[in-house]
Parts: sequence; structure tokens; C-alpha cells
Amino acid sequence: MTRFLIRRIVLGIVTLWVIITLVFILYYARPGVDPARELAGRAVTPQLLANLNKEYGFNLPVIVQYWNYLKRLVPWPGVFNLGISNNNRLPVTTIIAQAVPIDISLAVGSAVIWMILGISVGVLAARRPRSLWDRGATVFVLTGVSMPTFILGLLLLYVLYYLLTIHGIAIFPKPGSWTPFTQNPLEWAHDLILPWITLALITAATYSRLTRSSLLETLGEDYIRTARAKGLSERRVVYRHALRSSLTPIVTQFGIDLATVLGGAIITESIFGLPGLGLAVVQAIQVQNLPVVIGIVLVASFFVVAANIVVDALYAVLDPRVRVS
Amino acid sequence: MSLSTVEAKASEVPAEDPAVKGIQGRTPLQLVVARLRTDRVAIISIVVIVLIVALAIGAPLIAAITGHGPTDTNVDTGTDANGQPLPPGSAGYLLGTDNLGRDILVRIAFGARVSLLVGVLATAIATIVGVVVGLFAGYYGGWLDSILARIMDVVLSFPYVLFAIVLVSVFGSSLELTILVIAFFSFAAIGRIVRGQALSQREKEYVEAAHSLGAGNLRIMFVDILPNLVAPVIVLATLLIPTAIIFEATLSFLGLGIALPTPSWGNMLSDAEGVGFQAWWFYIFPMMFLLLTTLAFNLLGDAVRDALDPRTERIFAGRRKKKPA
Amino acid sequence: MTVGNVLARGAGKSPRGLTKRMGVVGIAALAAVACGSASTTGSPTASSTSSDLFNPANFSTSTVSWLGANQNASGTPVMGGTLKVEGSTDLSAAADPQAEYETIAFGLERTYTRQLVSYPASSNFNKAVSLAPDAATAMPTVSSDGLTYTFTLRSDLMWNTPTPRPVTSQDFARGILRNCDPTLAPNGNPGYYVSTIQGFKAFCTAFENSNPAESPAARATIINNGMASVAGIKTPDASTIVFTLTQPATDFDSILALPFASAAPVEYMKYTPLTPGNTIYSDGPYAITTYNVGHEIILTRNAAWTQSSDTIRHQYVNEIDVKLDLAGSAAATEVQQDMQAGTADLSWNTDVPPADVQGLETPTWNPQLGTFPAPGTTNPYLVFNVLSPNNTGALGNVKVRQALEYAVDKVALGKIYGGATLNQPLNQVIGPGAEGYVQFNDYPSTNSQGNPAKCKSLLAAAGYPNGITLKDYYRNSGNHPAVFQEIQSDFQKCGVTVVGTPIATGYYGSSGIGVTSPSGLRAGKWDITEPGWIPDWFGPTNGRATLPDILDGALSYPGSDWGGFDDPAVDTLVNQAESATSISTAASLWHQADQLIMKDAAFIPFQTQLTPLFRSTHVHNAIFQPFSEGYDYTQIWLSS
Amino acid sequence: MPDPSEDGDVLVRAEGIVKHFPIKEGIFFKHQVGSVQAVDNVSFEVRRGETLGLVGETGCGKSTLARCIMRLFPLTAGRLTFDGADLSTLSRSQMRPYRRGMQMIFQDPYGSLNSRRRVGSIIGDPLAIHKLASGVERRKRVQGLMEVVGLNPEHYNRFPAEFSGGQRQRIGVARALALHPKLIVADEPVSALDVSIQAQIINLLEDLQGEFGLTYVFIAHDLAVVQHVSDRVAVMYLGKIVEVADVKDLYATPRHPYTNALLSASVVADPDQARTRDRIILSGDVPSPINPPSGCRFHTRCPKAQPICSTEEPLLKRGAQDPSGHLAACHFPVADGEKLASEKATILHTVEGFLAEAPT
Repeated sequence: MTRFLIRRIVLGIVTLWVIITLVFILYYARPGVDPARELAGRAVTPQLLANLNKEYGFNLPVIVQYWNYLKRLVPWPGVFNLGISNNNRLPVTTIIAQAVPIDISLAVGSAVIWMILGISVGVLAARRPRSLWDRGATVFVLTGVSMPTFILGLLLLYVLYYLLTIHGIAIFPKPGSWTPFTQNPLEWAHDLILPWITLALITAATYSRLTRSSLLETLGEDYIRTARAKGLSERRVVYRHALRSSLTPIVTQFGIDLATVLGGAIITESIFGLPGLGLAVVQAIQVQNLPVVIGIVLVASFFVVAANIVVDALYAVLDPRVRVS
Repeated sequence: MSLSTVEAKASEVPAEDPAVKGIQGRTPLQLVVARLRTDRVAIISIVVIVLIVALAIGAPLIAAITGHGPTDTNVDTGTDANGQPLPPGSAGYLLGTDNLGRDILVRIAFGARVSLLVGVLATAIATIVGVVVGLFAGYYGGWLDSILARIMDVVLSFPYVLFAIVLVSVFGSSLELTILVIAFFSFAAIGRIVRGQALSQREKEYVEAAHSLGAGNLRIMFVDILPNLVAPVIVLATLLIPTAIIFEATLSFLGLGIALPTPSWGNMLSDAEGVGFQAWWFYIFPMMFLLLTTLAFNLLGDAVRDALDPRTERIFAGRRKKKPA
Repeated sequence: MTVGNVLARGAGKSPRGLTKRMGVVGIAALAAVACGSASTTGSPTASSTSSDLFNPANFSTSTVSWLGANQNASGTPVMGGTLKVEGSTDLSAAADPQAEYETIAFGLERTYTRQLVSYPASSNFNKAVSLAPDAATAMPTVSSDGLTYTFTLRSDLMWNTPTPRPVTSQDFARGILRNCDPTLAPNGNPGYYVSTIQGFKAFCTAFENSNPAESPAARATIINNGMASVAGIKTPDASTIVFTLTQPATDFDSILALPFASAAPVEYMKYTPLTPGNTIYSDGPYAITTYNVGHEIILTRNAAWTQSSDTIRHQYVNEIDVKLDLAGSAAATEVQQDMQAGTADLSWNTDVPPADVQGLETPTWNPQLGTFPAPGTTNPYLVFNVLSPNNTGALGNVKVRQALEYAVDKVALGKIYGGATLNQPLNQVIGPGAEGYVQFNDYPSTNSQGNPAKCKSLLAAAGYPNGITLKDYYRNSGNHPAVFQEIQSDFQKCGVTVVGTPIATGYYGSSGIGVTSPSGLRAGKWDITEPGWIPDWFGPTNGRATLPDILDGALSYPGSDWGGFDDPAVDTLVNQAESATSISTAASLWHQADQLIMKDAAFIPFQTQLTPLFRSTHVHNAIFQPFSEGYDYTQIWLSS
Repeated sequence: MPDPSEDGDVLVRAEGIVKHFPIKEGIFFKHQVGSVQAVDNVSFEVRRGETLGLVGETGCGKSTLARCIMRLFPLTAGRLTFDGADLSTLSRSQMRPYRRGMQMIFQDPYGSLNSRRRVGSIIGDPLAIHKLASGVERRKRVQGLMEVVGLNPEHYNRFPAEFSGGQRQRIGVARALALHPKLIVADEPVSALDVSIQAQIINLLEDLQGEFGLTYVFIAHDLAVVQHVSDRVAVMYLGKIVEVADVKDLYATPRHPYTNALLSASVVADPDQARTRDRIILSGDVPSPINPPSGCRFHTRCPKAQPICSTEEPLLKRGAQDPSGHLAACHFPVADGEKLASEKATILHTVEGFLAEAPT
């Protein structure tokens, strides 16, 4: 198990390193790129370029720049440094720290909804394969899979916010509303309800599909037949025995999805104006604010890579066969 | 024993299994087609797809009939005094106009070209690359497999929407780049499946048989193993098309996909967002077409999967969702 | 090329239009109101014709009823309350008066900075652009040769330092010298002082080359030395400051009224500029007490300020809250709805969104809406890269450029910005209300909708019967993509293919279209582009802030002469205008330059715009300040 | 050791063939921690026109040895000559011309035929690979081959799934015949088939041998089948050939205790013989080829084992009373008429077997 974990962690670090290097090449070492020029802002003077090159070391050999770039990413207090936003000179870490609570709120709320929704639809479908329930579930799944996030988000905004509001029924908050949980939990939930629904509906489809197929497979196994033969109620068989053991693939998917949202739900945040990592990165890209873009890309990648490791570890705990391979 | 007895024996042989006669002459393809023909959902999906293809092909015709080119701005006649879009039905604009007075119907028709082109081409590239990479990794194994599988793992654990945005922001948006970016983030999904299948296929005796006949590695990979992977690859590819279409629409929606003024359903919605919900027609029609297309492809993909081999479901249930959150 | 050259004449000055309010709005009901006035009392050269509705010279409260209606100035001012301002963007330079260079910042800076002279608050446009003493006791004493300006400071100006202390003439000198600190956002502001004040150029060059980012102490030494050594800025005592100019400048007062010339306390020498958390000290009626970068700025009453010390500003509201973080493309809608609901009072940076146009046309909302002129603003405009080698150097051929002048449908472009009520076609560089404005049109077309046939025939006559292909760099946000597509469509009708490249707004002006030498333009990465220009100040002496920056070929790179246009005749006229001793002479020289440029067709102007502003019903005494293109926060009082 | 004087008639000569499969381990950088010694220092020869049977329990290395002969993978050590050419170290592409001379028939008639390809193209594969025929010519030859092996040539365009097991094995045979090889290695060609079909295939192979002058290496674990088809038989145990002899000698007078045990376990058609013969029940499992017993590999299970058996490896040699060509690798060969009393040995060697296996 330790070996397995070490292996996964080192692979994760390699993945991060690849991403970090790609980002470096894209932004600092790509042929024709002139980072000082992009940093210089609106009035470029040769002197300013020279100063910037000196200050940021853009005139050093690429390999030295790369080394300096890597050095400050060592996760150690006092060393770790994502730089300063070109926009407002805030440390990028501060910008990220301000945005992350929004992503956590988004992730937690929507994850609860998509897990409950996804798994229950999947169970319904699996318990009566080829029934009306199952067909309904299939429609749900296929619609969810076919629905681009921004369409669902815009539709929800149009119908539940815009149409209702212009008819004087202002139930749902306007886009851009955000209340910290610590300030008012009810307001917090109220402000996030539409983004949660958007993320959850889109994501739940995958879980229904996973639950259905996984549960169907488990229900066909011998020990379930034994359980049935023992005279256990169907409820008990499904919920206590089968469901538990068919959750393994769901756990895997869950970890990755959660990490993706934590790293910034780009579309959802853009549509609902939530100042999380996703919106921050889109805005930073629009104004070519490189330190922020790079910082968020790295953080988001870290979430995904870390989630992959956790998921693999969990998987190995749940299913010992994995360790062998 | 003489040759005559061999012949005599040969004539007896079919008697070993009389049932064999029943499926004579039906190739796997014929079987799939036959099964699809009985699937109502598949037929409807195909009809929808054919209609959208017809719309795409007939786009210049629609432009000619309406007299509105896809990029002709008609701000003078196509918008009201304040420069706002006209609703459906006004002044010869069947589905209304956009913020530059362009005919939404014409732009949707030309947008279908982009969607289909991106969907099909990106999928084709991803499939070819994925198959080649997966085959090489799975067939050769060893260090080549380690490297290729690792690369695919890294690509799959990228926060891909984020990375796509970064890539496009660095290189500038264009149709070609959009297709390449989508293909890049999709090939690993196919590659991984193909690798897994190739890993198991290469242990089969027929591979050894081919080897013993003197077949080279390339011949074994592409003549012997590849036909055995066609079913999962076809299904995955069919399901990748709508994913690629959504991906393109998402990039375009963020202003990072198809370059203006070429219409794409995604950048039409992006334009719509700049106008506001009161121009509902500017939202609803591109949404409708986008959703219809992705749904049709997903339904068809599911049907093809069932027709090819119902048992493959497990593979796709766990397939990575390629949809931005 | 030396740095001194680079800085000459405000070369690097940023078009404020890059971040200003750029509207998509239309208020049809307003169309009929503005006609009838033919007053010519304003700018001496301003012409007024019946079609010249957007000329501020034609505006006055007595004839344009909505100006007064929107102002809501009746009643006795109420003290107290919180003025809530909402928007979607932060300041760009940590509220530092020497670094901020955006209209939104200019508006806010009025609450916590004071200048030697400033603009009074008035709903009469001509009054609002005429300077009055602010930190100085009176307008300056100017020597007979026009080269020496002497100001006497008020004695009752105080800094809100922990122990309040008077603002001194040294503080003003320090403030002006800080403009050359290269650590500050590299804007063009030093240029105004470099080109006018004696000895400033050498100081600036040395400062630029010093790279003082490394230590605040080094910066303090440089500035202290400058205060002693720059010949053109002398502070004989704490309340006197004397400027000596290199040549006469009729607009020197206007240059000193810019926030860049605000006083800077000695505390600013202790820190690295632009670092979040630096205290910004106030000598105005309000002080920044909370600055949550990216989210919120809260200003509260400055206890060290007294009404008796300030003839321009007031301190009616207790607090000004600026919310900066409304996000997404729906931000404008949100702000508008909040103002309509009364939960916000003013918009920070967003426009009245088109979604609400219909609602606004009803009488209920009309009193809360005003539209205001932005004189001399030309936003956007099309500039040709005259050095481009593409199409065998076609754009270097004046005949080709003249042909393309006929291609653009200016009415259609106006519609992108909200239609005819807010936009009037413009056919010259200097817009109505700016110094040297005289209406003329060298390339007329019916209703200003363009003449593709004429364009085509002229193009053929110039040797391009099969058209040309042009590369267009356009910004990727706001109305810019729509403008690009309209231009593309218009040019297509003339047989010209336009291929666009979107450029991230943040680096449009630097590595986008900005080049550091003519060779950059000769590389031909772009042929046409659509920047915008807003002069840094308005009024009868803003020629320097308009035309030279856009199209003076004598300027060194980088500059805002994006397209590399260079006509020695124009340069001579500009030099003469800048050093003219009388305003009327200067105005006529500017006009001549304008005519030359249009003859050369270096530039396709599109339109003159009005700025639409909305306010909540609580807002009283909403007085438009042309300088910041917004309501003057220091005049507003709130009803509950 | 084979007698070099008989060389002229030898088609395949294997000398000291070794095939070890490495076992690799490691978190990131794999290093070899051991190896599966599937075939270890095996020498034998196959004479032209004969059928050499190869028997042994599952996992004894017969199939690996077959693949060594076919050179389907590189040899760890040893020298392999085929028709006078040294194939031991040839690369994959260098091997290609020799493959025309040697072909293989596989055990699994399902797995060895590519289910996604048509029968015609499967049988035509060798012709295509070696560029011997294409188009109509290929089709003609394939259909000819189909006739030869007793398939209906009209079924040219069918998929393997449309045939029964026996028919499929005929397809495999036709494919092997396509190049007119000298040698056919048949790896348990009938073990996956019904008994009734087995006979048809064996008869077919025998007929073809006569017709085309083929040499067979015939692998099976069924001693009766081997006895029926083979001219000579080699017995394998744990990667070694322990005994090789003409078929009659081997079945009449098995010298190696393992051969005795195998024969005693096989189903014997003659009930009298069955009654009179003792069954030797071997104790324990086959030891792991990863860590094979020292000395004689069979000593852990051998009823006749002595201390020397665990220290010294017996050579394959002819017994004094045996005809030339009857070789056995045993320190204590079974004498004519000797009965192997198994009971005592069973207990003893179970313990030893346990000890031998423990370290793995």
C-alpha cells in the first residue's frame, strides 16, 4: 500500500511538473514571446523594458529563468511564491485565497445535490431495468450529458431569474450575489442555489449512469443471489449489500469532479458572476494578467492531481485487487 | 488416409453445427445496421442529424433566399433605432436578428457547419491519434507503454477546459486551433481504451499466430488487432462528436473559440449575452440547435453501442465526462 | 532615441477610453429635446450648426431641460448617509494619485486629493470646464513672458495624518516629481510636465534610468534631490510654489489640474508604490478607510478637512462605498437594477444596459437619467498603419486611404453604441467642444452612411481595382468585436477584405498595436485597428490633450500615434499651437492641423458620443463632471 | 546428447535451449528480481519426416519450448538450427524468410483465429505476408487449401464465428499449410476439441504428413494421443526434458520415474493392463519454475530420490540396456519390471516438497 501510494504521489508530482513546464514554455519561453513587453503595459519605453528585464530576469538564459521559476514553486513557507498580479499588485496567493471559499461553497453544495440526485436516479433505473423509470433515467442522463453547462446556466437564469423577476416574482437572487457562509448561512445557500443546480444537474447524469451500470453488475453477482436466497428484503439487498459495493467507481468519479469544481467552475462562475477561481482566471486571461493565470492553472492542476491520488488510494482501500496491478 | 477420405470428412463437417447456417452471410456491420433499423430512437436521431447536415449544406441556399449573408451586418435595417436586435418575423428575418442586424437563421445554418466540422474533424483526429498511440502503447508494452500511458494519464488529469482556454489565449483563436485543442484533450480518452484492449488482445493466440506467420509488428497492430477494437472505438467516437461540439461551443462562448465573424452557435450565445435576455430569440434558437445536435449524437451513440455489443456499456459508463463545469 | 524624447509632449499618454464607460444604450425619448439652442458663448472657435447637436456649446440648463431634471438639486442639502456605488472593475494603481489614469479614478480622486487649481461643479458645461483656485488661494500670477507661474497655497489645507498637519508647497513639488518614478504604472503622465517645466526632462530621464524599484530609500533620495535641483519647480516657502516653463503654454493650468499634480505627503517616500496596503493620505473631504483590493473601497469623512478650506467640494454624505466586484457580463444589468431598486445609488464603471432601455423610456425613469457630452472624445476611431508593407504598401498611398474614408457606415457604427440619440457621426479629428473644433467634412456621404461605390471607384483609380486585404487588430471585449465585424462588413462592400485578430484588452496598447519603433509598424502585423481617445481634460485649452497624441508624427515611439502617420506640416502647426500665447491663436492652429490630417486621411473618425448616466432616486444634486465623465461625488447629498 | 553422426537427417537441432522470463519489480525503475525458468538447458533434435511428441504436465514448459523452436521470442541461451541454418540469434525481421519453412498450429481454435477477419483472409495471410500471391491468385490458392483440409471453399467470405471448433482447427491447419512448410509445430492441436472431432483432426494431420512430407512437433498432455501420432516422444518436467525415446520404447520401458508416474496415471485402453499396473500417485504440487529444486528437479516428488538427487543434476543419457536414442535424465533409472512403491515415499517427499517450496 505504501509503495502504491508513493508511486501515485511521485506520478502526481511528475504530472504537476509537466503542467508547470508547459505553462512556463507557453508564457515565458515560447518563440516570439516577450514577457517584459506584455508586463510593460500601455507606454513601452526601451528603458522600461530594460528595467523589467532586469527586475524579472527575462534576459537571463531560458534555463536559468526556468530554474528560478521552479524554485519559487517549492511548497515551503517563505519560498513558495506565485508572484504578484499585474493588475492590482496583490500577491497571487491572496487572490487565490479570496476566491477559494467560493469554489469550496460551490463544490460542497452542488456535490451534495448531484450525489443524491445522481445515485437515486441510478438506483431507480437499476432496480427496474427497462422499466419506465429506467427510460426516464436514460432521458435524464442523455439530456444531462448533451447539455452544455452554459446553456443550462443561461436557461436557469432566463427562466428562474429574469422571467420571474420581470413578472415581479423575485425568488432567485441576481447573478453575482455571494454571501460568505460565516456571515449568513441562509443567505449563502440562497445566493448559490442556481449555480448549485446548474453544476449538479450537469454532473448528476454521469453518476446516474455509473450507479446504474455498477449496481446492475453487482446485482448479478453470486453473493447478492445468496442474500436474496436467504430471504432478505429486496430493499435490504439493494441498499445494504449491493449499493455499498457498487460505489467504488462512483467514488473515483466523485473525487475528480470535486477537484475540478474546486479548481474553478469556469463556465458556471462566469455565468453567475461568482468571483471564484474560474471567473478570476477568465478575467485574468482577458487582460493577459499572466501571474494570476499561471497561479490559478497551477492551483487547479494541483487539486485535480491531488484528487487523483486520493481517489486511487481510496480505490485501493475499497478494492484490494487494484494494488496488485 | 487418402485425400478422398479427407474430402468425405469435409462434407460431413457442417453437420457439426447446423445452427451455423442460420447466420450465414451476415457480416457484423449488417448485423449492426439491422439492429439499428429496429431502434426507433436511433432512427429519429439519424433523421435529426441528417436534417442538421442538410441545414449546414444548404446554408448558402438559405443565405441566397433570405438575401442575408452570414457575416453581412444590417445594422440600418436589421436593428431598431437604438441598435437593438429585431424579434423573429420582423422585416424578413424569420428568426430575428442579432446585435449587428444579422439574420439569426442564416447564422445558425452556417453555425451548423462549424459545429459539425469541429465535431467530426476533432473526433477524427482524436480517434486516429488515440488509436495509434493506444495501439503502440498496448502492443509494445515496456518503456514505450510506460511513457505513452503516462502521457495519456497526464492529459486526462489536466484541468482541460482551463488548459484549452490558456492555449487559445496564447495562440489566438481560430478554427484550426480549436479543432486541435479539442482533439488533443480527447485523444487520451480513446487512447486509454484502445491501450487496454490492445493489452489484452496482444495476449490472444491469433497474435502469436500472425507472428509465427512472419507478420511484422505494424501488420499485427493494424491488420490483426485493430479490427478487434473497432466496436469500442466507433462507439466512443460517436459519443466524442457531441462532446467536441459542446467543447467548441464552450470555447466560443468564452470568446476563445471560432474567430469572429464566422458564426458558431457558441459565439452567437456569447454575443447574445452582451445584448441581454430581452432579446430572447437571440438565445433560444442557437441553444435549441446546439442541444438538438448533441442530444441526437448522444442518442445515436448509445444506440450504436447497444447494436454493436450491449456488454460494452461498462466502458462508457465510466467514460470521462468532457464537459466543462 | 533617448528617454527624454520618448517622454516629450505626453507621448505615452494612455487613451483613457480603454477603460472608460463605453456604452450600448439608446434613449430615443431624448432625441427631440436637445435642438433649438444656437448659443455660441463657449469655445471661441466652436461652430454651431443645426446638425451639430452634440456640441456642448449648444447645451445649457435653461434650454436642455433634462440636464436640470436629472440633477435633482432642489431642496436643502441633507448631511449624512452612505453613497453606494457599484461596478465591475477595480482601480488599476492602488488609488495612487500619480499613477491612476482612468476616468473612474479621476472621479474618485476628487474626494481625497486636491490640486492647485481645479474644476468647479456646475451643470453649465462651460463653467464646469473653466478652472478655479483649489489648494491655491487664487489663480496663479503669470509673468508677462508667460513662463513663470506663482501659486500661493491656502493655509488651512490639512493632511489626515495621525496628527493632522498642513499641506505644504513641498508636498505639491514632491507630487509632481513622483510622476517620473518608473515603479509607478508606466503611463504617459510625466510627458505633460516634461514638455512644459524647465529641468524636468533631465530629472525624469535620470529617474527612469535609475530603476529605483530596489529600495524606497533610493527613491526618496532621487526625489529629494529633484526638489532641490529641478529649476522649473521652486518652493521658496511652505506656502509658495513657482513654476518656470520652457515655453509659453496656454494650458499649463489645466495640466496642474490633473490628479497627477496632487500633493504627495512625505510618507509616500517610505514605501514601494502600488503595493496594496499602502496608506493613501487625504487632503480632501473624504479619505480611504478600507481598500479591499478587487472588492471594495470605502471612503469616510476626513476629519482633517474643513468646508471653509474648500470652495469646490462638499462633505454631505458620511461615507462613499464603492463595490468593485460585480462580475460577469451581467454586471451592467445588476447595477442598473440596483439603482432602479435604490439599493445602489450610482454606477461605478458600467453603462445603462440595453436590456433596460425600454423600461427607461417610460417617464418614471427619465428624471433619473442624463446624457452628457464628452468633448473631443473620439471613440473609437479607425487608424491606418501607413507604414504597412502589405498590399504593396497600399496604405501608404493617400488615395487608398481617401477611398476607404467613404467605406464606413457611421450610422451603423453609432447603433452599436446605442443609436442616433447618443451618437452623432464625426468627420474630423477634433470633436465638438474641444479646442480648435470647427465642423467640416472632406468625405461626405448621404446621411453619413458611407458610399461603397465611390470607395470602390477611388480604390480602382488608386491602382487597386481588385481590392485589398487588410489585417485588423481588435480588442476582444466590450463593443470592440462588434465594431470590427461592422467595419469588416462595410469594407467588404468596397471590395476590401478585412481579416481580424482579437487582442486581449490588457495588452492591446502594449504588445498589441503598440510599437517601440517604426520598424515594428513596417513588419505589417496589422493594417487597421480601432482604438479610442478621450482627452485628459476638456474645455477651451485641451488641444494638447487631443490631437498631438493621436496623430503627431514628430512624436517618438512609443506613442499613441499608433499608425506611424508623419506630416512635418502638422508637426509644425502642433508646435506652434502648444507654444501659442493666446487661446484663440492656438485654436485656429489646431483647426488647421485637423484639416491637414483629414486631407491626408490618416484616420477615420466615427462619432461623437454622449455619456448616459443613471442615478437612484436618493441622489440629489447630481452634477456631471466632464473631467471624470461621471457625477461629482463631492456634491451629492442623499434623501432617505 | 544427440549423436552428431546422425546429423544428415536432422531438421531441427536444439542445443542447450534456455528460456527464462524475467520477473521485474520496482516502484518506478523496474529491476529484475528473478525469473521464470520455463525452459532450462534443453537439447533435442527433430528428424525429417518424423513426428516428435512432446508430453508433460501443464506448466512444464512444452508450449514455451514449442515457441522457442518457432523463435516467437528471443532465446535466453542455446543454439537452435533449422534445416542447417542457425536461428538462435536472428532478429524478428531476419527470421521472416525462415518462417516459410516452419509453421504452427495452435491449441485454441477460437483464440488463434482473428474473429474480426474473414476466413479467406486468415488463410491467405501467410501468402500476403510473404508476398507470394495476391488478388485472384491468392483466392484460388486459399480455396485450394480449404479443400485440402476439408472445408467448403465457398465459405471463403465467412467469419470464424460461423464455424464449429473442428472446422476452425481445419482453418488453422490450412493457414499453417499455406506456405508449404517443412516443419509444423502443433501445440496441443486437439485438446480443446470434442473427442469425436479430435480423431478427425489427427487423421487429417496424419494424411497431410504423408501427402506433403511434413515433419511434426506434436505437443500434448494426452499420452494416448501422443502415442498414436508420434514416432518419438520427449517427456518434459519443469523446463527440462527428462526422457526421450522412440514411442514404443518409451511406453514399454519408461526409465525416468516421472515418465512412469505419467504413464501410470494415464487412461489405459486395455483393462487388463489397467488392473495389473500400479498407479503412482505423486505427492505435492509441481514446484515453482521461479525457484526450481536443485539437482534433479523431480527429486522433491520422486519416490526413488536419494541425497545425490538434490545436489547433482542428472544428465540425459542412454541406459545400458536401452536402444540408442532412448535417453533419460535420472541417477536411478527404473529397471525393467521394477515397481515403484509409492506409499512411504509419498509421506517423505511431501515434507521435502513442502520444504523446497517454502522459500518462494
